[in-house]
Amino acid sequence: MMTFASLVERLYAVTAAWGLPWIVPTLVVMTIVAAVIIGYIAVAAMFMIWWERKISAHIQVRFGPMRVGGWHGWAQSIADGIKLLLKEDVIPAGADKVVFVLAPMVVFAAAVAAYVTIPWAPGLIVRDLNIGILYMVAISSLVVVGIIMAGWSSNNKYSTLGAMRSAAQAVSYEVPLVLSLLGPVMIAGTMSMEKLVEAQGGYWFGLLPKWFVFPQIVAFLVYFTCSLAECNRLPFDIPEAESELVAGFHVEYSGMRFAIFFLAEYANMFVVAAIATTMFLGGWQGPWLALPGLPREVAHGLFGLFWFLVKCYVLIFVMMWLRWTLARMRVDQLMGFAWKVLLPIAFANLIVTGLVLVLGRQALLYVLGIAIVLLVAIVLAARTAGRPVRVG
Amino acid sequence: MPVKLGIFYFLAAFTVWAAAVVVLGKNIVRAAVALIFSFCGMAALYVLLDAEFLAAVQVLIYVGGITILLLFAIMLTSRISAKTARVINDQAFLSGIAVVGLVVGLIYVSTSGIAAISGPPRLPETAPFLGRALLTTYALPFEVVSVLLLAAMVGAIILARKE
Amino acid sequence: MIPLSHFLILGAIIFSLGVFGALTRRNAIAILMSIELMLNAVNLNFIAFARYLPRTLLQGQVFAIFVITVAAAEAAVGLAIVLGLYRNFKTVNVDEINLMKW
Amino acid sequence: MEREREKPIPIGTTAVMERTGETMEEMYVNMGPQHPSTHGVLRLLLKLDGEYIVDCIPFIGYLHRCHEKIGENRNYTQVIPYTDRLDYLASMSMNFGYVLTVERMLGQKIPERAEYMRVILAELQRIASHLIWLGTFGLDLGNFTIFMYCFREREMVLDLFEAVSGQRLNYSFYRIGGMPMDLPDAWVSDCKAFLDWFEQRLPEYDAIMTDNVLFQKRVQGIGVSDPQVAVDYALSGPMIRACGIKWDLRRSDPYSVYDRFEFEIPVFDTCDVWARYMVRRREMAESAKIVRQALAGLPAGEIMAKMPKNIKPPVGQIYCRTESPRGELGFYMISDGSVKPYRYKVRSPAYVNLSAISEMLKGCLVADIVAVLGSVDIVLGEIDR
Repeated sequence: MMTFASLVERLYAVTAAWGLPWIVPTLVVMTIVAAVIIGYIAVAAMFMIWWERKISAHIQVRFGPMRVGGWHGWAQSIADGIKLLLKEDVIPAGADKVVFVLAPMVVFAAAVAAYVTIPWAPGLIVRDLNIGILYMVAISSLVVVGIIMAGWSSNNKYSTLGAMRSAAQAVSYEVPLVLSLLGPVMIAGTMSMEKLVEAQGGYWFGLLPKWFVFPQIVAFLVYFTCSLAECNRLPFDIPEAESELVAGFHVEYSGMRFAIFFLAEYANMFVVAAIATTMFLGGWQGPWLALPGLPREVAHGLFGLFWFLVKCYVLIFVMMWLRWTLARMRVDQLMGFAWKVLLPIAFANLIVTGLVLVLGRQALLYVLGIAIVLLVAIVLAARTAGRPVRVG
Repeated sequence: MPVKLGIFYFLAAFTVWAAAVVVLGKNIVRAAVALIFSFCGMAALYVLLDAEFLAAVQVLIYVGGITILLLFAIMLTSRISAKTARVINDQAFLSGIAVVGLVVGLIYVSTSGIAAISGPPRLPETAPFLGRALLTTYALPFEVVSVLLLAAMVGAIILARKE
Repeated sequence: MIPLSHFLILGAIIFSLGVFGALTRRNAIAILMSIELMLNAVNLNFIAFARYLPRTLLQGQVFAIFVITVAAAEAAVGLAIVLGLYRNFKTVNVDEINLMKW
Repeated sequence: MEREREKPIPIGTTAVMERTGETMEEMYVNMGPQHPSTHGVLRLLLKLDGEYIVDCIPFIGYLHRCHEKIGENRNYTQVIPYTDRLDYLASMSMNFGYVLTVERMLGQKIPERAEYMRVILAELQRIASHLIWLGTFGLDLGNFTIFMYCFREREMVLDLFEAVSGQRLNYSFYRIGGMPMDLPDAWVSDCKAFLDWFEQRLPEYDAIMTDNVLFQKRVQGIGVSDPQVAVDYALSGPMIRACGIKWDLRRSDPYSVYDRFEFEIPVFDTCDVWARYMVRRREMAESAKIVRQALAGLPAGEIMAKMPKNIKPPVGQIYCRTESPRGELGFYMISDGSVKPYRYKVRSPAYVNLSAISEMLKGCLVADIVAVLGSVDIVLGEIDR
């Protein structure tokens, strides 16, 4: 068992020995990796959809899908996927056809591209860019472009409204999101996903894992809130609010194109969970990474992947849980929340982190910093909570 | 390496095509979409120039920020699926001549004299260097730009709000 | 190695396209987009020079960052102006906004 | 009400859009008749300024069924099943109002047991109706889970109704002069068991809705109708009680045996969606209280008065009002002494309540429409009739 990078190196060496230019193995690797990632996205999204349906069902005292496939309706998503694939492809007469067709591709491409820098396990990463986290954030922001394209090209007022809401929301929430991610980056002193995970190895006092979530709890909460908004999940799902905008930007989409939007949504959920895991929850760090009985690489690969996926899916479960418990926010509240609450908190966290890093790494200072940030957060939250809601 | 050159030609053609759609396209929203593609092509070219950090910044700010703002403004100001008959004003002919002159001059300048320069085989990681430079050598411009951003923000808010 | 002149020529072409758009487009937002194109072409040149000049201190990249910042500021103010224009004139076609002409 | 419109808005809105040169800054949006949160086939024509509502005009009549005209061509008993279809979420209350009207015309007294049964069923119906309202209101605001919770409890009420009448939605169970069938065996204990269960569920609703800060912020301060506006528009039911006016026909103009029971009339004075929510939320508990008292005091005896085969009320007219879950349900009837009403008119509460929607919506956001509309608690069956 080898790391992914060394496998690629060997392939390069072999093809170079055959006298082929380096573009050939690159293309081969790119194709294989893309196929694996897209395959994973499809399977994982189907699983997540089924999972979400089961979770929502159990939250709502019902069973959810029970028939297809026998055991708890596990094949329901596959059946739905086949149905969507076989449906007639409808492009509305008034739509801008080129943009309409392009929009789901942009959304899906952006979602897939973000998988490039996800560190699955030690050494198992497609490409460990030295600007890894920045790349992920930048690529994720492309999703909004696709959403706006979809909303506008459908030539439907509801979808245009949904697209505009989505644009406003994404632009607003991107700011605190990036700021909250800066805290771990400052502590680790790198933007590479691999090195960020490595920086979180070890334990404090021998039992508390050195995850960034503990010193950066505020940043984690800000990031998680913003990531809900980035994925258009409840309580921030106003771009696609069924009861207000029917379904928002994808109201005119059906069949395969709709399926791609749906897939991209779940792929994105996984991406934000993966970012949170990598930046705050120690990525693939966990016990048994150096299990004596197994070869080092096998233990690393298996348990690294296991811990990474467990953390990701726990976060995804929390996202689903929130969705089925909370009510939707209103547009103005949403914007106010981003600019008036999250942004100051993220800034305060950044300042405190910087101060602590410069003045010394005493644990006391960390605690003090967190206390200050929490205080600011509480004061701000109390102020916005006590403020009378806009009338008329 | 010829492969790299091929990638460059492909990206260059893509970027120029997208830019041409931005400038000459009839439909303003399609022009904005083409602008996004041209920015992405540009970012890819930055990667070819070993400027990964700037490529990411390009995507984050231009694609994720500026073009979204542009699309927002387009949707606020033009009809859904509006098709204006004329998108080019009366100065097209004169501007065309001037621009052809400009491009010829620029290409002449670009190809004569400085073509022989070739840099180091590969730049090291640029992000830490840029960060240090911005806060030491370029601290003053950095502060000036931040003041400019603040001014722009205040100005934009005042201009855009309704009474 | 791609010759530096290739990047410069590409920059020149895109810059000229931007100039053409800024001079001829009627829609104010399209003009803004053309200006963004021009700034991008300039950035490309900066970054190309930062890559190719010997003993580089990455001044080109630093400057490109400033250009991007200024572009963001310009877009924000420009779009605010366009919205203001639209509110007052009910159009964003700059050749129809000729109140100050005689 | 002075509302300035330069041009009258024709039914086909596309014409308006073409004329006014629509942009996103000011545009017309048709909400409904096919829209998931207009609760049926209501159509709202909205004039939006960005996300803000400048004007809102409800268009109704997509479900018009000539209810009143049909009523004038049937004899008095035959109208009862039609009243079921008025407010199909509160058929018992509709039956109740109608039979009470005819009985008042006749001057007919009905047996005690029948009166108690009527009150029990009407109050259970109020609970069921408010449950549907609560569920769909949560759905409108994006809380899907409360919907399932409410329907779970509503199913139990429907089971009780099915045991009594054999029907689950349109019961046609009240008769002029009493009730057609007595309560089945063990029904009283079943009903008590339901009430025990239901009263324990109310804190669950509070946990997921009332105490949820996101929900509170969504509903507080929007859709405000001043008490004066409420009175001017003749709002009734929870709508007017949310404006701080203690107006409940069960107390203000008591009918049947309501004056024998102890119950509160919940009143809120913030006049917004939140107040309407709280009023209905508390009314469910009060209704449960009434049902408990009625079950405890349920007398034995006859359930049907001696009635003539052909019901021919004396010549005259009557307006009789009852408190349906949505407000004042009035039936106006003119009798010419024959077996059919000469004139039959329904004053349906949701119809009147809905008329104030454009007052309430002005200046709200698009997202508030669903909240405000949900708080009116409309049923298109009785609005369009």
